[in-house]
Amino acid sequence: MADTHFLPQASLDTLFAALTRDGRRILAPVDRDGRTELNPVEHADEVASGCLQTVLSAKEAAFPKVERLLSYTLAPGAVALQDAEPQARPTVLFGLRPCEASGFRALDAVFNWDTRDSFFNARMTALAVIGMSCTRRDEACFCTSVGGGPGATAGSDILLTPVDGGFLAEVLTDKGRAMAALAPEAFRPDPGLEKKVVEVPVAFDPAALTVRLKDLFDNGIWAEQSLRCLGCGACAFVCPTCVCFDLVEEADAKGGRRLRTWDSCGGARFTQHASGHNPRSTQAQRWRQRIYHKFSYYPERYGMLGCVGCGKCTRACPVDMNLQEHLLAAAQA
Amino acid sequence: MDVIATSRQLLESGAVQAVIGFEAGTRGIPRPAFIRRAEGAGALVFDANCTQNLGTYLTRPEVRTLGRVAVTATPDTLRAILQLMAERQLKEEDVLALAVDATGEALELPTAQAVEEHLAMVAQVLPDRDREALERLGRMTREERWAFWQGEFARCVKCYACRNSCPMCYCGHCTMDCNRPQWVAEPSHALGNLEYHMVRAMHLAGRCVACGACGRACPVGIPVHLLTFHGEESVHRQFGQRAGASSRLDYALSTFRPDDKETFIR
Amino acid sequence: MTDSFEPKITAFVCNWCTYAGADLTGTSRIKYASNVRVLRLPCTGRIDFMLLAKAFSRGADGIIVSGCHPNDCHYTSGNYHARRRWMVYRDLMDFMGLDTRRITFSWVSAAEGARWAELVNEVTVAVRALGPYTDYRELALTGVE
Amino acid sequence: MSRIGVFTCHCGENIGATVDCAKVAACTRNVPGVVHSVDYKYMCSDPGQTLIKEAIKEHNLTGVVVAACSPRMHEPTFRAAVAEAGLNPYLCEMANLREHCSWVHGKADATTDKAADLIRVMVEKVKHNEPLHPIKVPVTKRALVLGGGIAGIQAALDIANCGHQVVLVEKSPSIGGHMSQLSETFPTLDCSQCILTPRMVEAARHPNLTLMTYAELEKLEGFIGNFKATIRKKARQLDEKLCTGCGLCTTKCPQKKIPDEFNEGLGRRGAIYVPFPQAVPNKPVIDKANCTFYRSGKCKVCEKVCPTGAIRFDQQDELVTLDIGAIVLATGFKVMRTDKFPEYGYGKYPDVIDGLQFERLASASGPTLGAMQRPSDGKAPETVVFVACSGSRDRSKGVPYCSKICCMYTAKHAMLYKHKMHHGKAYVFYMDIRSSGKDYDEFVRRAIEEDDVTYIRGRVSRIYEEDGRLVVKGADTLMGGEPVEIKADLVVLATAVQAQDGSEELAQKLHVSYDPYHFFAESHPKLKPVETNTAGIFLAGACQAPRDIPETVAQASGAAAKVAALFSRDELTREPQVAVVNRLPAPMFSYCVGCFLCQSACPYQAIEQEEIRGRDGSLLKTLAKVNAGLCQGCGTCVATCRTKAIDIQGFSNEQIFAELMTL
Repeated sequence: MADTHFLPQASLDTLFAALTRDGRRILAPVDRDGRTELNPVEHADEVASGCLQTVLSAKEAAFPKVERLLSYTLAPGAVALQDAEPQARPTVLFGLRPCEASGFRALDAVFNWDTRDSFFNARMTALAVIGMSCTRRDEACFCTSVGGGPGATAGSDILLTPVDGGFLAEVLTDKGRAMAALAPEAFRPDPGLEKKVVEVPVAFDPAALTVRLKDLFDNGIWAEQSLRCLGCGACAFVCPTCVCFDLVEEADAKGGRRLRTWDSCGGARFTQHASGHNPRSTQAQRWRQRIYHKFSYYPERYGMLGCVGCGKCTRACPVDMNLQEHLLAAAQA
Repeated sequence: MDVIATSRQLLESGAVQAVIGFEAGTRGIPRPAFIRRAEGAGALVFDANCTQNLGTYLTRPEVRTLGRVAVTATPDTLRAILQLMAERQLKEEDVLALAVDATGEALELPTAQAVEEHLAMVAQVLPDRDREALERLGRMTREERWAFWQGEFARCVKCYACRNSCPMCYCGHCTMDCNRPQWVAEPSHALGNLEYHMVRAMHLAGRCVACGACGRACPVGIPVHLLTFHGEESVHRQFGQRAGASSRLDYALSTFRPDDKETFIR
Repeated sequence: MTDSFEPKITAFVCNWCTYAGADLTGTSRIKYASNVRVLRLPCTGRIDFMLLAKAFSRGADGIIVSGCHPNDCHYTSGNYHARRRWMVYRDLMDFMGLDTRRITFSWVSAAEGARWAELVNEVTVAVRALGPYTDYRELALTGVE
Repeated sequence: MSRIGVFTCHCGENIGATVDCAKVAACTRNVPGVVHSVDYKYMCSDPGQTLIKEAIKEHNLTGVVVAACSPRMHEPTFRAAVAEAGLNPYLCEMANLREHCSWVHGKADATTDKAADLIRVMVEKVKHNEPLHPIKVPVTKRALVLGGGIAGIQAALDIANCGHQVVLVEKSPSIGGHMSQLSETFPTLDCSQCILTPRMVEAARHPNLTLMTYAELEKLEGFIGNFKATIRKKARQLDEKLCTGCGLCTTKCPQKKIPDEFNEGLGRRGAIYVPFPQAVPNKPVIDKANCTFYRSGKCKVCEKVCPTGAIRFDQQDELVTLDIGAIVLATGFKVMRTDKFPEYGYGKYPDVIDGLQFERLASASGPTLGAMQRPSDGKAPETVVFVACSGSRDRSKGVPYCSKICCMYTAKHAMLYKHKMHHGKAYVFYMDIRSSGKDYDEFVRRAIEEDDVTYIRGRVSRIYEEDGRLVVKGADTLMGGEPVEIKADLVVLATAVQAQDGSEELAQKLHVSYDPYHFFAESHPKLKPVETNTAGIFLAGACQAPRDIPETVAQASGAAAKVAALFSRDELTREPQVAVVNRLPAPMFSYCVGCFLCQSACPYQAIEQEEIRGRDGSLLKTLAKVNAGLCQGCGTCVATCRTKAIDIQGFSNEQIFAELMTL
């Protein structure tokens, strides 16, 4: 049972100051000419008010778009390795939506599936999440159809729910308690506040969908749906759970470095073999892969969905490849 | 005749096997639609929000298999069609352009010549806000422009939405995919991003039909279209050519005039 | 710091005019700054703008591109094609905020040995004054966690 | 893993004095991939080369870098040496330590460092070198000569005399060209036809030479050594085998009033005609446009009178396709017509004529049989004014260039006139007298001093008719521009020499470049005067620029020598520095997307189309393909290619990048 408090709007700065004093970087939604981005902040008034979601997901905090895994220099007959160790900065994600907060589980499933990825884990350890329940939604949202909810606590160390004059703060984990302890004066006892969040209707039953997909692999709908798809990586790169990456060596005769960068299974070259053969040569196959990866392979392999229903992909898509809509079509196919 | 009636007729008569147009989207904005049966034509819409350059689809292998297609086309799309023909990516018989105005009236342009003549009537002007943006950048000092673009590129994640929404980025194997040698740094760090946007702008200079699809497609709102616009304007200013004006190849950078200005050459 | 600073100059030259011209500089024993490293190509028409960009990312502080004078191209028109490409590339560089003063385009014929020495010296002095191209050098380190 | 050997040359003191070669060789040993690095006093010497050859065997090197002088100096030397050691010669590169380093920098650490850098650059390049092999192209040993004037005849005869097949194509009914129209020739005043006709006859009789008169080039495909030329043989309406050239038809033809091209309109001919008595071949043609039968359906007189029944009214043009190895362009020139000159009466005065017309007037075979009679009334002209530079060197109304031959032929005309009419007065208006050439100036002096032709330095501003004479108004600039007025009976304009009609179209058919005045462009103004940019196509005579006969003949023989040299081998061998389009397995086949921007960029039309088809014959992809016979290896296509599908062997993207990455 999480302990609940009242966090007055005015006390946010106290909390921020305490977190900063503790050497933590605070990342929060910030308005930047019309877009909401997840940027470093120091004061509460920098935080975008009433925003729905950031364009990019918060996964960057644990899985940066470009990250150095190691560097090396070449001497005659010798290779000298450098900085092959992760350097993670203590970070607090403030105002993260419950859907995104729950997304880190899906990343963790991959990064710690067989080998444990020290870089990811180092960043996760240094990461704390202060979530923010949703009081608004848009037509792209479908968290409730994938086991989440506008007030779901999973993934948050502290979950805030807006109430008059401040927030209902549910302190959920040790990390959460540690943060609260940094600024006890900011938190007031809970006068029995009501946790009011937005209504997100359930559109489909994910379990049924997963079962249904087993018979749809060769169905024509994937070709049908993907005709419009441009095959870019926007959906994957804004997705809080997409985890595909590429390893790149930037080297010359004197030395080099190995980088891990985001990649997308939507790209035509993603599965290109050196032989010239491409097992996913059509956009239909790549689109199907995206759906199956999240709603069939994830459940199979990790016992969870690879989608949190945040709708970022739908919002980011230049040609309105609405994920929920297409999932419904599949469920009814 | 309006888009719906024209499309229905074309599909019924078998003149085309598919119509690429717009339908109502799920988020208030129309989206590209592929209509292959006359019954489906009713779903077509056309209004000022139909900004996607449908020319992008014409070179896709999946779309090529549909047969002959009609495309509801803005002037941008028409220019894309001509430029694609000039670059031998499209044959006259592959596509039927339906020039559609904001009222939804559709005009059939069956030949490249018809498209050229239609376009000759339409002045090619940049949207005000883009023109102003270009002018604003022009007024900046070089250092300010550097800071501006570095700030913008910092958000780039190399999702390639700009490239993939561009009708002229049809190369099966993009320079970005070249790794022997690695022409462009693949990661989306500052160098990789600068190189990517520089190469794209150069590769489109003299080929850009100025539809701005790349800029609209960018999920993080980088005005990449200003780069290609500038390149295209630069070509027009210096060589008097415009991409997409003709189905015969007239690429400023694969030709020359002995008397081209060379003020900066020592 | 620019006093002690020795700029790195990369030169892209065509085989028939400027490379031969630079050979003549040698045969004439005309001295010039040793900062320049010459890359030999068949023709200026061969020079992809990306090679110039790469030179910067390899830490060049200045670049020289040189080939045959108009009408003298061994391949009749490679230099004309190159000239157009440069006209657009230079324009774009400036628009993106790159420092066009760091690229010098030039025509140096096989007979202009002295001209080559002058060119290299002029460029070396000019770029030394501009200082190292740190903007570009820092790029590869920016945006990497 | 590459095994590179580096050989640093001291070049005696030339490199050794400023660069610490031993140090360079030592630090080069530390470059990854270098397995052997030594320095030596003279690498190009026999012992030096032996050093390299032995090292290749001993360390089984995969690449060699010779750090010495400029590759433009000794690259062939060292590549040959490398080849002798069994390594592909193109796996050897040179670092230019002498011209680009030791000779241009003082003795300093910086100089030694630069030397080491230059070597590292080439080491990284050579790691990416591919074994290359010279390109061999078969050669069809048959030449095509376009144009049957003196240039074409000379070139064709020279080639034929080298024992090669030649096809000589002339668009008019007879070979001979302008030279056959001339009366006498400068500076010797010998009869033009007397020296030309023997050549014409020889051409007709030569076993290696095939004449195709009244024919034109329809289409040209292919490349050096391997052209396919399609020739249109226009219908003469005549069975040439049956025709004996008796000439009965031409005399009997009821049409008599057709202006005669050969006589520049000063004479008349019939509808069936032979251009001139010595025509080769001596076979008539029917001028359909003017023939009564073709216009009214009646007549056929020629058919009736022909003793051998050779007339063929139903004969059609014939297309002949030939395999050709080389082409000589000798299509000649035309002169500007008098109607181009408003101030001289727009050609409306019959007695204002051009140089060629005067040649016909003066010619014994001409309409007046050589008698001096002016066109209007046949009266012998008492006063003749010759106007040089009519249209030449005239930026405003004519052409800016000098027509070159006018000064000389004007002097000749004046002399011919004076020789025929001793008491007559001859005036020459000129700007400058350009008579540089063997015996040329002497010739002009003769006109002035012996034949007392009056030379007036100045331009003619106006010519108009006044009671049956022509008033010539000009100025004498040597007399301070004082106005001159001469009443003349005949005015001869030395009109500008211009490119033959249709030169532009022909140039485009052949893919040769041409200048703003449509003269064909030589490949290099000094060093390649008879070559064009298109390998295997050569130039002779006035189709390239105004020329006189001696120059034309010399150039024709020059072009013929080029052709003979080309034909002296069964295959031509070319450096493998050419572009290639990459190929991949299905479904991509190549990075090439077939946009063919490279094709428009290529200066040599070396980019062709290759269609990839499936088993069922369906078109899968259209790719660019480089014709190694045409490609000269400039690489403009490489810089134009977005997908990097096209690359240059020897200067490949990977090689250049490798070089860059060392800097």
